[in-house]
Amino acid sequence: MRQPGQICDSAIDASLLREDFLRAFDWMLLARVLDEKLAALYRGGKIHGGVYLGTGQEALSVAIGMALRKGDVFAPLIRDGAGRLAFGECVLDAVRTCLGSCLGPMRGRDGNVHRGRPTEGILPMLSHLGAMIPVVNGVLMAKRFKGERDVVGAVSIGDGATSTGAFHEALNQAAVEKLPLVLVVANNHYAYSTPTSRQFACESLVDRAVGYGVRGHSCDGVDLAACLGTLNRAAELARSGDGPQLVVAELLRLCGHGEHDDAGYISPELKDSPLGRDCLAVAKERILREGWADETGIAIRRQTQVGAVEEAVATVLREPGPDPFKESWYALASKHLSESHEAV
Amino acid sequence: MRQPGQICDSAIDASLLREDFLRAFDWMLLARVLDEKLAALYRGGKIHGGVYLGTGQEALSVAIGMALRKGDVFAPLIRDGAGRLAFGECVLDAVRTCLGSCLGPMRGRDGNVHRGRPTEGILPMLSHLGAMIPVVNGVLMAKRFKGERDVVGAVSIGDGATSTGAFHEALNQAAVEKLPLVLVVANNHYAYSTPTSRQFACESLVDRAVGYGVRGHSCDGVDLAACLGTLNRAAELARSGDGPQLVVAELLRLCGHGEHDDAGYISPELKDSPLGRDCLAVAKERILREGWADETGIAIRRQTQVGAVEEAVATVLREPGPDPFKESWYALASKHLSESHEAV
Amino acid sequence: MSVTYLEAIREAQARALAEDSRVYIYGQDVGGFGGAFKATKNLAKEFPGRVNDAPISEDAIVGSAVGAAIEGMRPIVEMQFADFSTIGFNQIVNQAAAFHWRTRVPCPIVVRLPCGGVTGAGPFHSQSLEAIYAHYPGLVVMTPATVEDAYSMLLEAVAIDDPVIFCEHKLLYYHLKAEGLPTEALPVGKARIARPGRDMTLVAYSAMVHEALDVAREFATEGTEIEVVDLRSVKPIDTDTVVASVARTGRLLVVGEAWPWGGVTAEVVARVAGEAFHLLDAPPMRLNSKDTPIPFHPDLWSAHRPTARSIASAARHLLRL
Amino acid sequence: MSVTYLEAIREAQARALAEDSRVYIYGQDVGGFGGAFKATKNLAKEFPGRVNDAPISEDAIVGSAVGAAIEGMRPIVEMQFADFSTIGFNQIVNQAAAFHWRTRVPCPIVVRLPCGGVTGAGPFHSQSLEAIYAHYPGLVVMTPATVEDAYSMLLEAVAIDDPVIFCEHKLLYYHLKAEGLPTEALPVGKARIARPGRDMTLVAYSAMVHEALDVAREFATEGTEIEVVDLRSVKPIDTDTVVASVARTGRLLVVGEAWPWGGVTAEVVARVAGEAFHLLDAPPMRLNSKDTPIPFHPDLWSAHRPTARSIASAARHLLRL
Ligand SMILES: Cc1ncc(C[n+]2csc(CCOP(=O)(O)OP(=O)(O)O)c2C)c(N)n1
Ligand SMILES: Cc1ncc(C[n+]2csc(CCOP(=O)(O)OP(=O)(O)O)c2C)c(N)n1
Ligand SMILES: [Mg+2]
Ligand SMILES: [Mg+2]
Repeated sequence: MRQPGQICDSAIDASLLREDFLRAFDWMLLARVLDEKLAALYRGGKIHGGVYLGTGQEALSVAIGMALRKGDVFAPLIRDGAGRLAFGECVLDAVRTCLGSCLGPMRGRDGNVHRGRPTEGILPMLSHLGAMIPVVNGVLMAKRFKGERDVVGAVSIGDGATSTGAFHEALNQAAVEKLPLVLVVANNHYAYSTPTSRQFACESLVDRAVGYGVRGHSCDGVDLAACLGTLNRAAELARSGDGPQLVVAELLRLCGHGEHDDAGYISPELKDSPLGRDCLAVAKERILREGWADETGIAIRRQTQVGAVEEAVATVLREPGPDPFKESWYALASKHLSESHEAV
Repeated sequence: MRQPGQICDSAIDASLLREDFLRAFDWMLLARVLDEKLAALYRGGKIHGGVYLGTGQEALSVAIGMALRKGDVFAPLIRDGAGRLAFGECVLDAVRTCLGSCLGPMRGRDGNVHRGRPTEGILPMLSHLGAMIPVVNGVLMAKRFKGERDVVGAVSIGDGATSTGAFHEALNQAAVEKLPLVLVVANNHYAYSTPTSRQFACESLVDRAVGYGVRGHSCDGVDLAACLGTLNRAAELARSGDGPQLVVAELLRLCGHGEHDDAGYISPELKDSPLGRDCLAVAKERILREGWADETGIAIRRQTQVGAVEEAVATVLREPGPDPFKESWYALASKHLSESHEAV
Repeated sequence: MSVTYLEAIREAQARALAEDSRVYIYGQDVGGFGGAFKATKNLAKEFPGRVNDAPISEDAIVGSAVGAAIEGMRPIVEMQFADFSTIGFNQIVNQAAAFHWRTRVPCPIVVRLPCGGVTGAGPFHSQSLEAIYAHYPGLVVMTPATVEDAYSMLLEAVAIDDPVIFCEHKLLYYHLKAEGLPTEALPVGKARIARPGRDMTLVAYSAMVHEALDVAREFATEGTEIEVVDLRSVKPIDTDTVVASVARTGRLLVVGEAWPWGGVTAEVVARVAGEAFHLLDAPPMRLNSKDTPIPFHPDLWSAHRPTARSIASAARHLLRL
Repeated sequence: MSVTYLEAIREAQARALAEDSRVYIYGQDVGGFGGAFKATKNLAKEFPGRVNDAPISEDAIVGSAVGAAIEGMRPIVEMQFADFSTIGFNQIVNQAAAFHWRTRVPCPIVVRLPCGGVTGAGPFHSQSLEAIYAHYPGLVVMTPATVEDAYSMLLEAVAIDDPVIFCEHKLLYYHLKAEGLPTEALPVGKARIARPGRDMTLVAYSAMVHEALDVAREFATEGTEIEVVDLRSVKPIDTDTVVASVARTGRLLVVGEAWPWGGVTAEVVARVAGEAFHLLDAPPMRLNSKDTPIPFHPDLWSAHRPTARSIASAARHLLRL
């Protein structure tokens, strides 16, 4: 039944519902608005460290989040604001983590995109690229041990992260263990400044699937309908016992690597190519074309999201940061085994 | 011209000369005789640590050694006695390293299969599987910087080592850099006791080639002619600018993982399959069939090798081990930067 | 019935598997084969589906253990040799070690490292890496020296909520024996006075405890009483017990098999010098291996690591004998 | 013309490339982009084909550097952050570090690690890993604290025949300035008296040297003269210079930004306690970061690492002020 390495077309699921599309569009809008706000806060000096946005990658990201259910597990990467929201992360978690509020899930200990709530299935990324894939494998192994069925684990990575040993070991492990893993590669054609020509030499990253004995899917990452269709199908296949699914989407990041970066290295040809279209604009066009909403309706939707983001930011800006004197400086869960190492 | 991922058949090169075959056969014989002697020394308690043999893998290994020329570089693995000899390692180096003679290239500092002479193009393996591939890449990068053309680097690994992150990062790096790397996977169907079903899920390891954008070759590792043909072709392609070549040979190890291991885990079906044939016996049959030599001729050839091995062993058994009091306990080449760390 | 150090490790795992359904074992050749050293012998048969062969992918092995642990399991990972844990290093020191601190979700994995030199093993099958792991916050590093500790500490390693680096010494696997398995044990974090004495404190851990005891026995015949402290775990270090011993003896020698720069001996000496300076009647001393990779040849190897002989010579120096 | 620490690193690399055809640079984004921190700005243009972008493959990056080095090149590897060197760890500590000892063939690679905390960087972009590398035999570990040392030590790192871990502190990149590039320098392996004093020896390295100097200046206004020793390299450690300073002052405080277990501060204290016990008038002290991952939030971060304020408080304690 299972055909390792078979590559599915990014067919637009004809039965795709208006509702789904609009719901996805709303999350994309929210993610975009949130990103813009975070960028503004960064420029205003309110955010310590970096800010990493998902501009241009919302369609793919939201499709991951929407393909998952409660009980699934998701390890997002730096450009997954939309997917996080769609999977259930609240705006407050994002804002609190970026601003370092002590009320956020990371309590000021970790920042920006390194946030998550493992007990709710969102794993906080390790900076080391590729390193979340085996962790999701492990969560899926645990769920199998515990007899939880019908679960899926999704991991998001970039084209650059496919060059890591972690990617290889983990995808192979998932294949050997036939885990319900959906590994999504957002090929945005650059890893920081490095073009794919310096990153890999295969025609398409989806050609890697056959070498692992897993199913490969490719899709147009600018096209929301294609993303929703592909991710749904991949998640369903994983859920129903088909083993790991490798999804490769082609797109472009429409922002810097982080907000400190002007992305001057991105080739004008790519920007002018179909890859360079803004997935949010493309989705909006589709909505207008299908008559699912009109300009005013979309403007109202956007305003709703702006309101939500502004409210969250206003709240968090009033929240305290962590207090170093109240901080318990123990890394261990077993407090009695911690050492104090005080100088004096 | 270059077709990434194209899989070459293990076609027996019709022009293969009697001379080549017999030369290869002699190296295989020598390797087998040497292995048998090392096993005997091990059983006799003369060898510290382990002994790792290449029994059953001589045809593939010798083909690697013979496909290389002076100026090439070779990183053999634990089952490459034959390839080492064919590439130019002398029997004394092997025996000295196994017995810990201070006159050997490793001077008693490193042992058994961890031997080499980097200045002569044989790299001493690191135990960590896969770790020699990027090192050979680096040697090839250096040769390119220095303007040395027409060189090839060969690395030998097992099926198990294909699961390492090192394998992936390095093969991908070689592909990006279009290095003249020949990466030979001896799929002997077990990694220590672990069968391939617990190691990977693809149909064939050669299916990995396309995902790296490199050419793949598969061959019957029990058939010397096939091995010579495949390795020659791969090396020639690499030498002539075709980029990395992934060679996957199917075979079986006809010994334990090391001499401490009875290999009781190897499935009887595999042993009874064509993979379980002894490549040396198969090569001998071919020689007899072709009339390239008769039984007596082969027996004489074998005796020559026995003589060479016995002589080397007799020599080395009289050689001293390293003297800890004469040993300079410095890890650094820059002696002046070494610290003594003496307790008293 | 006598039990070896290795059997104790096997028995502890068998008991953990039997008593706690969250426990599973994952590592190369740990299944039907029972592991390169046979530490999981028969366990795959006794606990079907819970003792599983892994591919040669230490990064994924540890990474998946982290994932399973945060999802409620209690994985025990076997590295085939401690030396190969460098491949799983990132997942150990950055993923596992920091997870609880970042998220409040505990990450109870045990990574079993067959450590230390044996004759003929060479530079990459002999390493003692406790210092590397102890340096990172968020890990507990255990270094049992006895059959009893191998058993009880491994059980405790599985029980506690933190990632544990469990350093087993290969030299002890087959030769070190005890009458039976222990029924009670010191808690992790407490050092043990392996032999009392009033003239000098000799701190050791793992296999070096036995070299230290040899020296103490030898010195006792000459009327010098060396107190041997077995650290048991090197993170945390039970500084109190060490300092209390130094208070009795006034002299300190710390021995470790690892490399000399940094590490356990430096940490113990620095703590005692800092916290108990005035208890010291003589400069504290350290003895480590030499600062080179671990040599293959037995004659080099025994000159590379501390032995009863080199410890005795350092002790004589410290005691001005 | 004033030069920053970062510019000095760039200039040293430019000079090495210009003067030695064996030198090349390899790392993520080091090519046209000039590196995440711009340490290789314009070098790809100035030295075509010799400053090359690498895939996100630290293991292969370092492994290939080893291969090139043993074949006669002098690779400089840039890690994007020190923290990511864990992925190249095995090739550094087992392949590069042991190569010359095993084979007599030198392995002259330089691995540049952007180290240390800056505000808002968090647990995985802030690490100081000198202790991890210094523990392994076969590596030289440099920790320049000044613009001059960043320049001259990097040139020396390229020149020597051993693998060098070159720890650059990110906090110094843009803000630390000097009048110009140095024309002469202390040799590697020699510590520097950054400020003389008779009352106490304060040993530091990398960015902590500047915190130490702040403290010394502050104390000087109160009439207490602190001698600040900048280790410059932490492997080797120039114990002689430290001991000579302690001989003058009788008091020792060692400060490092890394985690407290093991590491540079333990090694220095243990050496001084062992070799110069009787020169100490008070227990030697250490100050490190706290034993947790490095926090993201600036307020937590500045409480996590030693600062002029916490160093001053330790110094006061040591001086019984
Ligand atoms: C192992 C590792 N090496 C280097 C880095 C530094 N780094 C952070 S993001 C990045 C580029 C990632 O590119 P890609 O995977 O394509 O994701 P994208 O940013 O394009 O979404 C790099 C090199 C890292 N995080 N981890
Ligand atoms: C990174 C790493 N992990 C584990 C080991 C231990 N080990 C040594 S050989 C071996 C099996 C190797 O199998 P394979 O690659 O198939 O080679 P074969 O022995 O079959 O020739 C293992 C697991 C190792 N050397 N390196
Ligand atoms: Mg990218
Ligand atoms: Mg094999």
